[in-house]
Amino acid sequence: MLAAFFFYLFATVCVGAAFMVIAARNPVHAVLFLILAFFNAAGLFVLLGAEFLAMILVVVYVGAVLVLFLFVVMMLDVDFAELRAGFLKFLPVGALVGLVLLVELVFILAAWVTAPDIVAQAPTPPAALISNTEAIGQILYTRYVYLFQAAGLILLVAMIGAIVLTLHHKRYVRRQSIAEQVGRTREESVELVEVESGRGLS
Amino acid sequence: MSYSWPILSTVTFLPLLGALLILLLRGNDESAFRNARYIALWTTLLTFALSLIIWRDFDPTTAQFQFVELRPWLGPISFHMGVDGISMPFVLLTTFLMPLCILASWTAIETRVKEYMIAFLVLETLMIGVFTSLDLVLFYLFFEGGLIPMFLIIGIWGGARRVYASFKFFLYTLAGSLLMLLAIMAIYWQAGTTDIPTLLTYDFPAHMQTWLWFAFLASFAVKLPMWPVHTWLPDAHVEAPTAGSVILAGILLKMGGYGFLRFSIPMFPLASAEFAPLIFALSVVAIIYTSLVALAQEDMKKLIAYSSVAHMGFVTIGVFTLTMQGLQGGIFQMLSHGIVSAALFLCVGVIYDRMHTREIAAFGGLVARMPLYAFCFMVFTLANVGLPGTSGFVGEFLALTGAFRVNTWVAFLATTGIILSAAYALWLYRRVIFGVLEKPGLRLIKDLTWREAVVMTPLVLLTILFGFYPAPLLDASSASVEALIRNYEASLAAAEQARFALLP
Amino acid sequence: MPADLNLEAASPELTLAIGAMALLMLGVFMKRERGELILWLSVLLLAFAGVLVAQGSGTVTLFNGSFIVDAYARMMKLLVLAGAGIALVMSVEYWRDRGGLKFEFPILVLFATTGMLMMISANDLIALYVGLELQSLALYVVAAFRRDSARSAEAGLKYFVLGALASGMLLYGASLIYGFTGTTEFVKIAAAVQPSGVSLGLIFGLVFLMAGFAFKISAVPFHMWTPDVYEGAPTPVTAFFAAAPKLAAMALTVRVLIAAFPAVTIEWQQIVVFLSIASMGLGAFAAIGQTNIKRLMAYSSIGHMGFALVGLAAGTPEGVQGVIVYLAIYLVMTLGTFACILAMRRNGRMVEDIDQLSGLSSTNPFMALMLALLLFSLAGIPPLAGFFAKFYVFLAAIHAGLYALAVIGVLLSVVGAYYYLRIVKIMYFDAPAERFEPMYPSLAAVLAVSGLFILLYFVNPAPLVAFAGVAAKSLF
Amino acid sequence: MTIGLSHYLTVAAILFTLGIFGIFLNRKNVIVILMSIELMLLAVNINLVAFSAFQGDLVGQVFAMIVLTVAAAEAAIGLAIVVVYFRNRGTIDVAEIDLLKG
Amino acid sequence: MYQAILFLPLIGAIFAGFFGRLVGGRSAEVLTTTLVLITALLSWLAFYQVAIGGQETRIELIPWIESGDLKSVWSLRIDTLTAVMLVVVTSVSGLVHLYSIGYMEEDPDRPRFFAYLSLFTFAMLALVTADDFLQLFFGWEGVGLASYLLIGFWYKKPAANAAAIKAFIVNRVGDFGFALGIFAIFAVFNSIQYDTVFASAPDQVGKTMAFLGFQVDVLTLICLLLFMGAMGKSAQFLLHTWLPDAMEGPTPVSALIHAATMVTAGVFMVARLSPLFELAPIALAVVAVVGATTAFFAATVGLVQNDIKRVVAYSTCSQLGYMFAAEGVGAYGAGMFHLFTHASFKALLFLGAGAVIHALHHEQDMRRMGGLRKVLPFTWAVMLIGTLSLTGFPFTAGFVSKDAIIEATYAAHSPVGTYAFVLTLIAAVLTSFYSWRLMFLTFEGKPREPKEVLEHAHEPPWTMGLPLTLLAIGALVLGVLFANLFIGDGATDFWRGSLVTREGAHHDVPLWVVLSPTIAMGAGFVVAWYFYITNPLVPFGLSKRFNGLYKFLLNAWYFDALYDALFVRPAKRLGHFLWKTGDGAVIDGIGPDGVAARVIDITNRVVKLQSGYIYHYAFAMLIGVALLITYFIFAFGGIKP
Repeated sequence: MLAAFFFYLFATVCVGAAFMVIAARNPVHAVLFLILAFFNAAGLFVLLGAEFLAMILVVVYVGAVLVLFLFVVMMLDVDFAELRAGFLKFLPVGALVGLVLLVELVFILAAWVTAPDIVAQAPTPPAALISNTEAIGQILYTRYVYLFQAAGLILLVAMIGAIVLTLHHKRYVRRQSIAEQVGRTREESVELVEVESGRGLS
Repeated sequence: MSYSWPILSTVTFLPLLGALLILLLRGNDESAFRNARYIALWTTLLTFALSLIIWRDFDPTTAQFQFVELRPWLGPISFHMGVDGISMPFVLLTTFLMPLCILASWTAIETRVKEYMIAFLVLETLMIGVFTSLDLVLFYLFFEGGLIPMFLIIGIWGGARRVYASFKFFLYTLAGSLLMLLAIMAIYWQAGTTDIPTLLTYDFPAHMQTWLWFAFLASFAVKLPMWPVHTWLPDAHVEAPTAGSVILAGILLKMGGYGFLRFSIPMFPLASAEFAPLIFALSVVAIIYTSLVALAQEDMKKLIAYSSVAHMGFVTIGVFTLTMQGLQGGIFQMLSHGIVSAALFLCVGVIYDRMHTREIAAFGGLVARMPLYAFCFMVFTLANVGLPGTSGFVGEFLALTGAFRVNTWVAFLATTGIILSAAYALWLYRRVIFGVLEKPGLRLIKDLTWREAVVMTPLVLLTILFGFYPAPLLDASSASVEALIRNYEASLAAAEQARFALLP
Repeated sequence: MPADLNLEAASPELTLAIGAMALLMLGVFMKRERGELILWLSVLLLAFAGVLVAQGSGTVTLFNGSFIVDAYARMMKLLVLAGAGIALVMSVEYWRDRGGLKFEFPILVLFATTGMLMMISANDLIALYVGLELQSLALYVVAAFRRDSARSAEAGLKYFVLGALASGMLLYGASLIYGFTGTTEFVKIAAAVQPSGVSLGLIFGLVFLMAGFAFKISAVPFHMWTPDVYEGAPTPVTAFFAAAPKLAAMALTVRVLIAAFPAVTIEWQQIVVFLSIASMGLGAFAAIGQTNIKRLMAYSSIGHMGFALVGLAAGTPEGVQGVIVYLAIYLVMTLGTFACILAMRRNGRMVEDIDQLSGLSSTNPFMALMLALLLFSLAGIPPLAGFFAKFYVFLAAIHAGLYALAVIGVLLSVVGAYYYLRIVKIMYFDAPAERFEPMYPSLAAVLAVSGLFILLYFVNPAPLVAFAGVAAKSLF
Repeated sequence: MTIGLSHYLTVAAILFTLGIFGIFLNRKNVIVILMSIELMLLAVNINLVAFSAFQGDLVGQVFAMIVLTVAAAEAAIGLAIVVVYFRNRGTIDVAEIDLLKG
Repeated sequence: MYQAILFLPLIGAIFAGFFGRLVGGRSAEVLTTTLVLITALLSWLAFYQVAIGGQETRIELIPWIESGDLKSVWSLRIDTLTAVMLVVVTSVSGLVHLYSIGYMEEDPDRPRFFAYLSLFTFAMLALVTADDFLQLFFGWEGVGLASYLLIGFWYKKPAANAAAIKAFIVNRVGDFGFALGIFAIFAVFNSIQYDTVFASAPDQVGKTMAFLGFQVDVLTLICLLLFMGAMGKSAQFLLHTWLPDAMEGPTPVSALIHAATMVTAGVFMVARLSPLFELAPIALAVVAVVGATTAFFAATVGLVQNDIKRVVAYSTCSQLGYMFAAEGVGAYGAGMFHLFTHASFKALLFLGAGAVIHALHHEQDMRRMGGLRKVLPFTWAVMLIGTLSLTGFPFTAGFVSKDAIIEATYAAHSPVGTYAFVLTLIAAVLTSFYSWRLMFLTFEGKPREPKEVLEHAHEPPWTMGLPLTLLAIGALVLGVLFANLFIGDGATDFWRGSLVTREGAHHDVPLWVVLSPTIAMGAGFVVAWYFYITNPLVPFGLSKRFNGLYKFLLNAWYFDALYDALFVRPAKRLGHFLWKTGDGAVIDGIGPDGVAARVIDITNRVVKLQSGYIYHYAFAMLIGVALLITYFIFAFGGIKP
């Protein structure tokens, strides 16, 4: 009963927050609603017994990714007044299609049956014996080492990509180069000019 | 007969060698052009000479494929070549017309001569290949490949509306042929092979024959062309350069008729029998309709193009009579038309080169200054009309003889074509050649140059020779045609028997 | 270490990944002129990976069955590696003309290629996803690589947004499949799905999954990004896009459908037929209206993927064989064509308008001839290689009884032929425009090789077909 | 009243649909689109975890972890591209991203 | 020898045609004329050998068309019928060649003219020596070609060109039937060789075959179809319109082709095929009716023509009608005999008319002639002989043969025979009238031609005079000389199976019938005398009073106008319609051009879809997924799994 209560609580807030993400006029608010939605989703994860995932969702995702969003939103100073101008014009058709999709999905998924005779790839050990985090830890670096490494590669690519796209060495920003400063010679620095009288320096 | 060396491949691919040589020519000046012309001429002449060897050693008494070459190529699809009495004359026709085309383009083409010659040589290979391949896929390769050089020939060296014409030609033909390609695939899965000699004896189920037959029809009808898919032809002819028209009328159109003979009839005899009336109907419409249209033309090439459609109507009628006379008539008509219409286009080309117009109204009274030309033109006009003593007569007559046995209505209506053809052909001749030479530009027009005369002479001779002595061509095809009819009747009889066997 | 961790089979991927990281270090620590060196080293690396791929044999699975190397994978990997390598080679002068190459470009291409190889070898939905994302993320970046260009940035943005949407759909589908079969491994999915009792939830999963794939191979209606990205991205990047990722995505699609869902062939066939017809149709019709050659090639590639899907729709070994042959020949044609597009330079600037090719046959006969051959081949006119490509997919479709699809397909190919012909027309029939700058040797070489390949392919078409046949068989 | 799998799936479906909505109903701000994508991925994760829990199989959770990782990477790249775009055009108005069309 | 007869003219034609310009007109004309004259001599020799001596023969040259059962060999069939025709053709041709040397003196294109003439001779000889239907058809079309070339010889004259084409095309209409006839023969008999067909023809009596959906009698059908060819070539009623126009050609041509030889090919064909026609009584009746009708019709038109050559042309038409009428009642001998005599006197008339025209510098309108008897006495004399023969003055050639025909029609004692008898008799009156009208208008009365023309008028040179003289002699004596062989007691021995001959066809006619042609001739003469000598204003008044009838006759019963309205103009209009509307609007409009336009429409719409907006793109993806999912829900039959 308690589980049901929490489920409905988390689910309702989550969905509501998600709705606000796309409906909010101010992108900063949207990010904040997104954070709210993620928190509640983490709650749902806990209800499902996936504590480790819930934790990284909050720690890593909310803590890092969504804050990044916040940074960017604030950095790109967009004009809030104009937001949502075209929202309603497009709504009816879009809503119709979206709703049809939603209804279909819900009706079908409600009738979930898993395939018979299926042997679980990585059966969950009993919770009493071993915690969720430990269980994941046991398979993540053995059975799924390939995926783990690949995920690492993906992060590397993301890093390279973000840097290559956004890192600017602007020419007019002068940076200090100590080696260069130290290595200066007299010949480079001083130029002696003989100026004819009355001609000036040009 | 098998040969110690692959003569068919040699004949087929020799022109490519010439094309390669021209490709290697450096420079873009007059001397390079001259070299290109000579290389093309000698290549085509050599090809022709080689093809004469084929003719010499051809054994007309057997219906078997001769000079057969068989090499592995594409898994179950092999590189299989050979000729029989039906295809051999077409090979010769092709090799024969090519040097004439090169000669006819000698001075008419002044720009991009190298490309022009390459296009023609490539085209020659592809055309010969169509007639020599004994594998459906190989056949298709050649059949369809010809579109590319022809497209370029029309498009680059053509007339004012060349772009429209070339696109129409290309896309129209392509659409038809692709359906045939699907049919070829279906054949492959049904029969497990695309080897033509094997397929000739294969019995396709009746319902399948219908579909395959129609798919092949789509291709051949466009190529031939039959009414109502003929409209690309006048446009293509009008815009193509002279030699292009010659090849188009002389050989490319024949591929459709050849296709009927080689594929539609022997492979799908039941469907052929069932739908022969359809062909007859279309052909009769074609003959009358396009002849009437020809009457109304103001452009010489267009008139001849429409007359080609009408003449091809005789071919389809003859072929689908499935009688000895009809079939041989159809074949002969194709060969004769290959010579005659080619020659007519050359004739138009002669005066086009001088006056740069094809308007009938722009001419008149040419005989006064161009008697030799008038004579040649007359011979071809008469052959076009189907006068006995010219090659045009033999085919028409035989085809209609066959038709009369099968369906008197068809013969009756198709024979009206001989009246109409006389009307438009003589009308054309009269307006161009006869009358008073009064158009200012024509006053100084010159008669045939020696090169033009060289081009015309063999055509005139053959037109008349085959009119009086068609035996060489008729004999060559008779064994194969007989075999064709024999197999056709056997499969009809077998189907009939099967039908009765099903009855209680 | 688990018993099956025999890394030899994964050596190409490992080589590429480690090599890319090494080159990254090299790039970071080198002083000047590092871009081109890194690029050539990357090409070498790709070639080396290719050698490694070619040396494999038999069917090997790794990492608890989530990674598979079979003849099919090897064939597709070779094609992808070749495509990536040649695209890199063709890009050298482009970057040089634009003030030097950032060394990250080849690195990202290497990572993307690694992703593609992983996709091709994926035998598990998760492995599939990571491969796909590795590839996609790298591609998003290279699409936006010219960050001073609004068009390039817009291309990257569109590609990214829609790509993310697509991978969202794909993931949703994957989650449903996991839910309804209880597993993510292809083999087990195949075992779990009973032809008798297919649940609609699984089909939904399949639809979402296919939507993701369709996006990657730019099949209609998931294609909309393609023209914009092709046009906006830097031209060598576009060439790379047209060549390698398309192949990898198609390879992936084929493997998933064939290996994981043999029981629901009827259903996915319907999806594929739909995608195929829509793609062939849209590719043919939309391309006619284009004036930008890169955009035209985008629509062309949409159309070609439609044709390749015809083979897949057959769902038979010969169908897959057809797809492989198609992709191989398509790769050559598309690289050759992009070599020409990259050579369209005047006064140091790229021109992309088709009309600029006007009269090319007079000003640059070699390029015109080769491009004409490529275009005719793209249109599928025999005896050029493109014909054989179409031949095999339609052959399979006919065998599978998909007559309507085949007929529609060939008719649409006639429509499609129109716009290829239009380019030929512009090059050959129209009056010459100003001369392009001389072709760079690398481009000329690529063009010559691809042109000759498609021209002479018919002389000995058997080996490719045979290899494709072996590759296709290994899937079934 | 027990909470079954279908409840979770419904929540996920709603989130997923909202995510899609967010992408094509949004006319102004690209970043909102990125957030919508995050919503979609969240929906997927709920799906995966729910399936995983109800099937007693950890694969779903591993999958969800990978998805989270990738989503983070995706967000980084996405935001980087948005920044690049903004630098070029001075706007991230969705309705103005139409240099390329036809 | 026979090969020589056939090929000498051809050699002459080729020589004159190709080398005439090199060697000059004189050599060309001398050579061709000599060669043809040699063939004429040889022909008479052949006539003697074959017709009199009975040495029939058949010579095979080379194979022509062989296809399955259809076998045709170039060969010469020499029997009496052939021999008769050989003599007619080569003699007239030889004389015309000779005549032309004088007549065409001033023409620069003489070599071409002589080439054509010789070519014609060759074709005509091929026609008469044919041994099968196909070869007959060859000659048939060959003479048509030569006729076309010769009518259009003066290619600068539009009228000549038009006439040439008309001649060819109207002949083609006839050949259309001819060709169908050959097809039918082959279909029925499986052979086109005369002997084979004739031998198996009796088996086909009473059998029917399907033709155009009807069951028709085989032999009737075949004969009628073939006769259609004969009608075209011999300018019979309905297909006669080309012959008067053909007078645009040089006059010697008219004499040779359009009087003596080519136009009689139809008569020859019916005679040659008499074994077939005899077995097809209906067809024979048609032949008779058409012949008699033509005889009458052409004679009526001839009454009012003003062009001297046209009068003779209509006369020819009419006389050919006589021949067919005779054959139609089974009197093939009489028909052939009339052909034989007609060749001489009609050639004479034409050449005589040509002499007049030549003398008057190519004036052909009789209204601008008159009083020429004194100026051209020789010409007058030969024309008089021709006229006498034509109108059937007793014991002239024409008298003998025409009499035989009229008697034969009477003797047929059938409705058709009676019809033919009545019409031919009336036609005899008309013939006499117009012939004398021609004579009177031309040679009598006051000169109506300009003075300077009259002053330059001169008698023809010897090259023209000699043929005229010879033909005049022929016109006088041929009838009496050969009557016995052709239609008399010697006929059976003479024809020897080359013709079907009926015994005693003309033995039992009453005297009034025998006399009737002569009376008719007299009547015509009297009226003509009254109209044109005694009271020249009468015809003018008549033409005013019966203006409608006059116009009707003058315009040859309006056949040209009718055909023009029925066939020529509709064909052109239809052609134009089919071209512009059929090909242009409908076929291209729906086909290639229409498809292309639709493709462009679709393209424009599709391109518009690619709006550039991300949300549109996303929406498209969404719709794609939604569509597929909805589809599968329905495919699975509802929302339950």
